[in-house]
Amino acid sequence: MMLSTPKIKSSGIIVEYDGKRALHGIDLDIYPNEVAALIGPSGCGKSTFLRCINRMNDVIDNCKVSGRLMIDDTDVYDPEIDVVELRARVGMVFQKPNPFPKSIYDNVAYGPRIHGLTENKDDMDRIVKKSLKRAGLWDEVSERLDDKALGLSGGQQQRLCIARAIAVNPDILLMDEPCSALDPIATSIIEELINELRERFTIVIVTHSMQQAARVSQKTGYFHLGNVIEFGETNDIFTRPQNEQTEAYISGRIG
Amino acid sequence: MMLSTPKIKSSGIIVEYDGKRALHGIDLDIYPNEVAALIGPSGCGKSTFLRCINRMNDVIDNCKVSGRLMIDDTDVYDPEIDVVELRARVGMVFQKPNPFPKSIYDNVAYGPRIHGLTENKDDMDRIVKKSLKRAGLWDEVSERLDDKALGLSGGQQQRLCIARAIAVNPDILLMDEPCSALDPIATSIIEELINELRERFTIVIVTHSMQQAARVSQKTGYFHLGNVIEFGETNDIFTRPQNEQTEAYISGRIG
Amino acid sequence: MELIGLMFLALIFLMPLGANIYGRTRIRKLMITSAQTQSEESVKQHSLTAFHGLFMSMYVLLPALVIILCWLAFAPMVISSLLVSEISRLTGETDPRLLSIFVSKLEALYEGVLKAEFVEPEVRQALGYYGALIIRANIFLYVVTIATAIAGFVISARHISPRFAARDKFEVIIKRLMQLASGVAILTTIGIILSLAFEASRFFDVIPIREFLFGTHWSPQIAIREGQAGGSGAFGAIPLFAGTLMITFIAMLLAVPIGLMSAVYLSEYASKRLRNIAKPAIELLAGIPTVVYGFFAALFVAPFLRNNGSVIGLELSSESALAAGLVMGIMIIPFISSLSDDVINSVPQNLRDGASALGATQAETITQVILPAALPGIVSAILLAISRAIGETMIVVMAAGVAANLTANPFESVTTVTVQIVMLLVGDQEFDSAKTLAAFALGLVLFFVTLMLNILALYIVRKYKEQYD
Amino acid sequence: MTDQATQTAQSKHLKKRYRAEKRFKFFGLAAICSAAGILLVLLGGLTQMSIPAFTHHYVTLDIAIPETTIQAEQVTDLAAMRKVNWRGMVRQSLRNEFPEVTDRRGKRAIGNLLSGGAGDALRDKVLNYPTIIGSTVAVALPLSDDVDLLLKDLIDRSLPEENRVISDRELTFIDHLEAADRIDRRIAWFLFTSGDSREAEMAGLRSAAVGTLLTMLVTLLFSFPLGVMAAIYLEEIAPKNRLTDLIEVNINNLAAVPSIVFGLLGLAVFINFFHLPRSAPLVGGMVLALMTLPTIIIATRAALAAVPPSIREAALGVGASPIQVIFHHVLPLAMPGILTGTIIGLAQAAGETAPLLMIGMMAFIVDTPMWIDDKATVLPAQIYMWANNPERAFQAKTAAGIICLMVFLLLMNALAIYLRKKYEKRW
Amino acid sequence: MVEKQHIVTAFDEDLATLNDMMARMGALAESQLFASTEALITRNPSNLDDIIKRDKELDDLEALLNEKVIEIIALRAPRAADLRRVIVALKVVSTLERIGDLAKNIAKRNKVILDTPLKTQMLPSIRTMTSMVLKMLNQTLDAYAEVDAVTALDVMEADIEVDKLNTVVFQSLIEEMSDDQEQLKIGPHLLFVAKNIERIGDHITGIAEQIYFLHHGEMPDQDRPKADGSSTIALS
Amino acid sequence: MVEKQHIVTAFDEDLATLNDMMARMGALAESQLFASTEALITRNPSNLDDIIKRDKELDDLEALLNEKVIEIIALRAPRAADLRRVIVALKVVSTLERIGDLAKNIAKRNKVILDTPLKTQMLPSIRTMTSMVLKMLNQTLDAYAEVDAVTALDVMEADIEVDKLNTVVFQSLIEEMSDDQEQLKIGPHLLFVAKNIERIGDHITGIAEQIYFLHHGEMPDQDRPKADGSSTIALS
Ligand SMILES: Nc1ncnc2c1ncn2[C@@H]1O[C@H](COP(=O)(O)OP(=O)(O)OP(=O)(O)O)[C@@H](O)[C@H]1O
Ligand SMILES: Nc1ncnc2c1ncn2[C@@H]1O[C@H](COP(=O)(O)OP(=O)(O)OP(=O)(O)O)[C@@H](O)[C@H]1O
Ligand SMILES: [Mg+2]
Ligand SMILES: [Mg+2]
Ligand SMILES: O=P([O-])([O-])[O-]
Repeated sequence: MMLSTPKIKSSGIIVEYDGKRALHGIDLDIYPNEVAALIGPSGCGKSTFLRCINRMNDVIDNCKVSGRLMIDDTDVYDPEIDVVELRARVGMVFQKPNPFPKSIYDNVAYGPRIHGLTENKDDMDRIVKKSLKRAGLWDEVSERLDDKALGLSGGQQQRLCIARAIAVNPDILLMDEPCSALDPIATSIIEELINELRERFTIVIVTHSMQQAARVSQKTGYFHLGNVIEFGETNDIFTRPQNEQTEAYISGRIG
Repeated sequence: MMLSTPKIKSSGIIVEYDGKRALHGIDLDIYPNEVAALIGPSGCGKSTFLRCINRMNDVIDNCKVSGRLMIDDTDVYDPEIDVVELRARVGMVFQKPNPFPKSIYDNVAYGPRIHGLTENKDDMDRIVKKSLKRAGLWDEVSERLDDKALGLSGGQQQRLCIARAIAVNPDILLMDEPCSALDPIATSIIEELINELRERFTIVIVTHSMQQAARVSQKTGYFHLGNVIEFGETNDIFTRPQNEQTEAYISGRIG
Repeated sequence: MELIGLMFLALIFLMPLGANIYGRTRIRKLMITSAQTQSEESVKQHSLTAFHGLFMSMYVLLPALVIILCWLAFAPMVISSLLVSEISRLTGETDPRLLSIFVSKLEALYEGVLKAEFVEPEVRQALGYYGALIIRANIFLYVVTIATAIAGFVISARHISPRFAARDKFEVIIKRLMQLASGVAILTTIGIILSLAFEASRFFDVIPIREFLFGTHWSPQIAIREGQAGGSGAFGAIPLFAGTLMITFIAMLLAVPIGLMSAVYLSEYASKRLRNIAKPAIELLAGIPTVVYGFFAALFVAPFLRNNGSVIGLELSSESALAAGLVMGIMIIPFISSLSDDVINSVPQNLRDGASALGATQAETITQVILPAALPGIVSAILLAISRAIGETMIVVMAAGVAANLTANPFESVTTVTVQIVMLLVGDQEFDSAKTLAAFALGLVLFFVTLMLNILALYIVRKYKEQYD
Repeated sequence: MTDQATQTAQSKHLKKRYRAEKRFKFFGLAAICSAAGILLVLLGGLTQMSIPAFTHHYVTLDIAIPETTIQAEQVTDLAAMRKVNWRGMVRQSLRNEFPEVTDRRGKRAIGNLLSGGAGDALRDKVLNYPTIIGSTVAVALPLSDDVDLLLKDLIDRSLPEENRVISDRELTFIDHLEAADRIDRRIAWFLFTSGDSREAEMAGLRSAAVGTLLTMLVTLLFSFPLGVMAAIYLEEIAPKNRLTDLIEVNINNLAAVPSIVFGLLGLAVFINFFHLPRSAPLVGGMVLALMTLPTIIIATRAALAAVPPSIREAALGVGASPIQVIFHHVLPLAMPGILTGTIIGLAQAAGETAPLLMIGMMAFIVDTPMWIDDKATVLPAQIYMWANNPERAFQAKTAAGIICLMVFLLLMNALAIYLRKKYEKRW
Repeated sequence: MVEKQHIVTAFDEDLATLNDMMARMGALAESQLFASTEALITRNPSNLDDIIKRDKELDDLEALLNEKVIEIIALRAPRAADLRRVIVALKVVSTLERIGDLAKNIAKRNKVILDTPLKTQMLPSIRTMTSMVLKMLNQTLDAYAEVDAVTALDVMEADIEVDKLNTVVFQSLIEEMSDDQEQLKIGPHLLFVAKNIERIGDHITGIAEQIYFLHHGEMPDQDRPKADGSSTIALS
Repeated sequence: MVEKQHIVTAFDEDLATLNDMMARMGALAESQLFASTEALITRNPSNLDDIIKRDKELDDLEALLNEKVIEIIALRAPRAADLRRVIVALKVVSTLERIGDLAKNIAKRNKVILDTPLKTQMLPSIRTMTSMVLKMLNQTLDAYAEVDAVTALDVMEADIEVDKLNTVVFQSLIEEMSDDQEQLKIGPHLLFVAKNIERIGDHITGIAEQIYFLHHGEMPDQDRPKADGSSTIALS
């Protein structure tokens, strides 16, 4: 796995909200076609770090990011960088499924349309179909692409959001607790999907559930009070963590 | 354990919402000083059953309950029963911590006050202190009983809700996913508390997390589509369930 | 008399208080005695002490209040009908119009507003009767009210006992009161419909409804002056409808784009500081009374338009539809922007996040995601705004004309439904004339049109609003 | 090669998107600016227009009050006071300033310089200081509205005499007085202290303001309890069925019924059917209460609905009865919202004119109403009447009345906004 | 058994990997055992060093499997039947390793035995024992794969025969040694060879018990058949 | 090691129970082993039947512990060090049971041996082996309780001596048998007694390895010390 170069290389990422540090210099390398799970107690900065990767923190007024975050060879925080393009390369899936109040088709077609990926109806159909297939939703919705997306169940909505994200052909998928609003069955289906998506995307997932991190990821990072305490093979983290804090958290002692 | 008589005896409890059955006749015996966990896929009727026990379903217009539910020797659905008194005997803790936006003290004192348990300030102080102690919150809040309850952390709020429930001296505590809004650390603290509370209360807890059921309960009931599929010692349910559906659910196969 | 009235009023509030205290004391005593007598098995008190007090005070207060209210509502009617019969006995007059004038004179005389020399001597004779009548009515009120209160006290006091479910009973009373209160809303609507329909039907007895709705000529003044019943066809309301629509249309032309775009800007682009200032400012704008806008229209906008119009060579009437429409538009801006702002804000943040995470620019997010999501709310806001513009009175009364021109030229003067209602009803009214009744017919039309618009707006929101949770 | 081509196509596309973004944002800003501009014009114009009305020109005259006119102990006797020709006295003392003028027309012209209310001013002075009886005192007396306007440069002196309300002769008198430093400009307190008047310079808002307060009192007393109770019933207690649904639609609709229709209702029901007094705050208040009721119900329901259900569950869970839940928890939490809604509703009602026109609250009322069944008018109606008055001085008066009304309403609204901001809760 | 797939297919994959590795290990243990005894019968020592070396493979496989089991428990939190399968795997793996060790030990001893020209009459019996044990092992591995508790019970029965045979062999070998002093050079080793085979039988029985447990969730309640009388034989 | 308490104290209680049971089992195995060899040395067979019977206790304890481990895994989903501890417990328990079995086997054989008046010169050596093994066992059980990987390594070293001694005993016993035909009545049993003790040493080493794993999360990488040359001894 270490053969390739990192897909995401974060060096000394520091984030401040109103001058109060939420992240104290995060160094992480995430390699292509890996699922990297970020775990840690509430408020430790997992989501904050995730939102650094596609600069979703830009939207927040009081948030200041410093440090270097490279995706392949581009510096994400280079002022020259076009955020719109960046976000096309880095898809994001949120905690609560957030389909647009449009048809299923339009939800998926939205990204390709705004990015001008195609202006051709046939091409668009193809993109939509492919994305839905990859998101494992095609069989369930192929008959009713024109139905409202909000009519789908929670789990289906979340898969639709994944389809929407991958329709613009990103390299990276960020997921912020994508299953925490779903029931166990829907959760398993999404977890399964994440596992399949790994073939094509690099995935970073924030999760509250250690079980989930264990199930879906190859690498796990343990965050604590704005620091990465340990980052390594999921297997190792869960069976023989190197750090005592990680050990304490993993094995259910007070961190 | 089977020596005593059941604390809660549900026989053929049927619940209909708008004439649609949500529970198809639940038979369950829950014994004193036990923690009984109810698990099962979303929408299987766990919460509905729980809310039958203290008649919280009465509040819902379209909800009709039939069958017999005995607490000790009282028939809960006897039309003569005073719901207010019943709810004083059967405390309830909800999914999201829901302290009243009052002071910590007033939160706990509210129940005793409306039930006229005491009109004496000293007695009330004693009740509040005892309840907070039992809920494992006293040490953290004894210095600031007059602070707003909403200033507490999520986990503390939930413990406050538990303190509030036990302040009216109930026999039974119902908990509907009491930890699902909390982070893992707060969750563990509550789980620990549940374990201690068992000494004095009979506890019925609904949970989405099998792990949690495993950790806190002595008995586990598996609900599926409005039926109890299996109810028995937690240990047995998790290591050698008798029913195939239970097995499939427990071991993470599609239920 | 005044003093007695005040004392009575005080009594009305003191009696329930006393009942309350009595109830509490009594239940406490009962509890103590029961604890002494049945020492082994002390009776549990069903309801808190406070509820026994509240229960008793309700029994004392409510019947008394009901009686007072009835008296207030019906005593004037009863008294004046008694007066009418007395005066007609004294004067031998039977014309109800004259009789009612006599009654008013007598009332004025009694209150000292009118000097005795202006009043017919027969009527003056009734003065003593009137005074006695009022005293009798007052005594009747006091006696009956206090009697009911005492009855309520006795009845409720008998209930008090430890096992008595005072809380349940009290709560039932409270619930009934609340039910009654919510009935008032329905009563209002019924009142509106009945009163408008009643008067309007009297109007339609005189003027055929088709003529009213489809006639193109409106000149009610003439009909009155000639003392005609209006049969000459001066009640064609089409010019009014047309004028109303034109002014509304102009208003919307101004208000919708500005209101909507400011809402969008405020909720999506504006910095927190600007928003914190601008949003309350807009709400304040919405609080400006319409009479102010009317004044503004009449004094600033109309002259301004006329002067500038003549510079470009446009002929503007001094009471042009344009001036009224523009000012009405200004009035509507905060209405639309405030409502739209609410709708736009209620679009969940995670939709915005979703779009921007896909790489949409902010404008794309707004136009393609947020506005479509907010559309039902916005449409309904616009419909409500239209309904408001149609029903708006003061601006048009002050800035639009009174002449019923049927024209499509916004620079000319037009009149509206509301203007005509005001014109017809301000001043002395004779309730039987077609002129007065026409106002109610117009009111009925106005009510139904706005009702339809409001219901449509409601329907759109209910039907198309997305359920995000 | 093709890669590059797609790349340039892409970046072109991107540029286009950014241009659209800029355009859109500009439109938004333009809308805000124009709304703000209009507001400024409106407020600025009105303020500017109203400024003259807040001051008035007075002439200070030495007036001898001989004991023969009235005895000091009689000042409390209103009838006696009324009998005195105060007006004549002030006119005479002004004429005394111009001994050279002897012709009747000239004398009349001098007399016309003074306001019709100048006599009353003297009377009030005597009323307040009975000790001045028998001596000569300097009294500041209001000038007539035309003179006042002239002194405020609102009447153009350069106009030919026939187009001017003030004749050349009067001008000389005025100049004379000014030169003698007899004229000064004072704050026009009577704007607030006196009732309506035919004399523009003496007209004040007092009776209308009291009328408004009385009307608002009635409105508040009727609409607040009814509205809150109805809202509680509908939101918390009523079963959700067709009837309650109908009531809800009905209330929403009622909120949007044109105000003039409520006026018609009041006219037909309260006045024609129940024979309640016309032009009285009682009826006006009740009409406005019906109008405000839906606003309060809707605001209250929104406030109640904003209280999270978890609070209700919590209270029910410890064994509170539904009514206890409402009165112990839901209502206190919703109170800021309810008050905000009520204040806004009342402010709306206080600014309402049309329905009151229907029930005759647009009367010329000089005396301050004392109780809710006295004849009264309200501020907006007063403004409307002034606005319709052709006399020039009434323009500024109207504007001043508007400013006062708006300050009052703005304060109410600001209070509401403050309340909402302060208690804005996130659960 | 629940036949349904897990929703998390990675779990199924893990279990499949585990089973694969177990099968490989089983096969390896089988072949080691066969080869080691076969060398004695064919008197061909050429493979013995190989056998001894290949035991390392088994050891490595055991280590791998242990790790895999820990990984599965840590990452998948298996429960009920899944948990039993994993735990049983852990036990079976240890046992297979022991079987491998015993085979290696046989091989070592065979080297010594084959270094001498001496022969024993007991070879057929040892061969019989070996084939019995091999059959048991084979059956057991199949039964494990299919969680076939019935076969597992059969295997437990079969072990009785092996034990009986071992007793006979033990006695006969002692007799051989007392008859012929020379036999003392190989007799003790042969004793251990037979004993080892008997132990392997025991171990297989252990696996069979685990299979029973895997299926039923509890251990077979009858006492484990113990027919190996060799320890209690009073030698003549 | 993380010394902190689990937030869920039930988990800590479970682990404590587990450790208690393990300690009891260890003590029992120890006493069985001691008693069985001691009988040989004191030539007092009176306890031997007891020993054989008491092995059942060990078996029962093993079953209980296995169940406990499964319960802990199912209910507490242990991870990292906790998981290792539980898995190691499972392994150690099997091993202790095997030690018990071997002790029982020694007891059985001792009964036969003590039935004859024959004696062997090797008794002191066997005694030495036993006490070495007993010491190892003791140390290991302590080391297990304290997760003391250093002692565990010592134990592994110590086993080498046991193995060496066994080789000597093996050879000497064969010599005794060839010197004195009569010794063949007890020699083979004594061979097995010695071998059993050596096996016990091996098993203890296995436990020690587990302790190492428990501490470090991986198995000791040096090859397991194997100094038992008895299988490869060419008998003279
Ligand atoms: N918009 C914000 N303004 C101020 N502080 C913030 C903001 N967002 C996050 N923080 C703070 O930054 C820290 C990290 O927050 P973050 O949301 O990244 O935590 P997290 O690990 O994702 O927690 P959770 O598991 O609860 O989602 C927290 O202390 C939080 O209070
Ligand atoms: N107020 C209601 N009106 C109508 N149907 C309801 C209502 N509440 C619950 N139901 C239905 O009853 C069934 C059981 O619901 P319940 O909430 O008891 O499930 P649950 O097992 O608690 O699920 P969850 O794990 O999601 O809480 C579901 O099908 C649900 O749709
Ligand atoms: Mg055994
Ligand atoms: Mg060894
Ligand atoms: O190989 P054993 O476990 O029997 O020593």
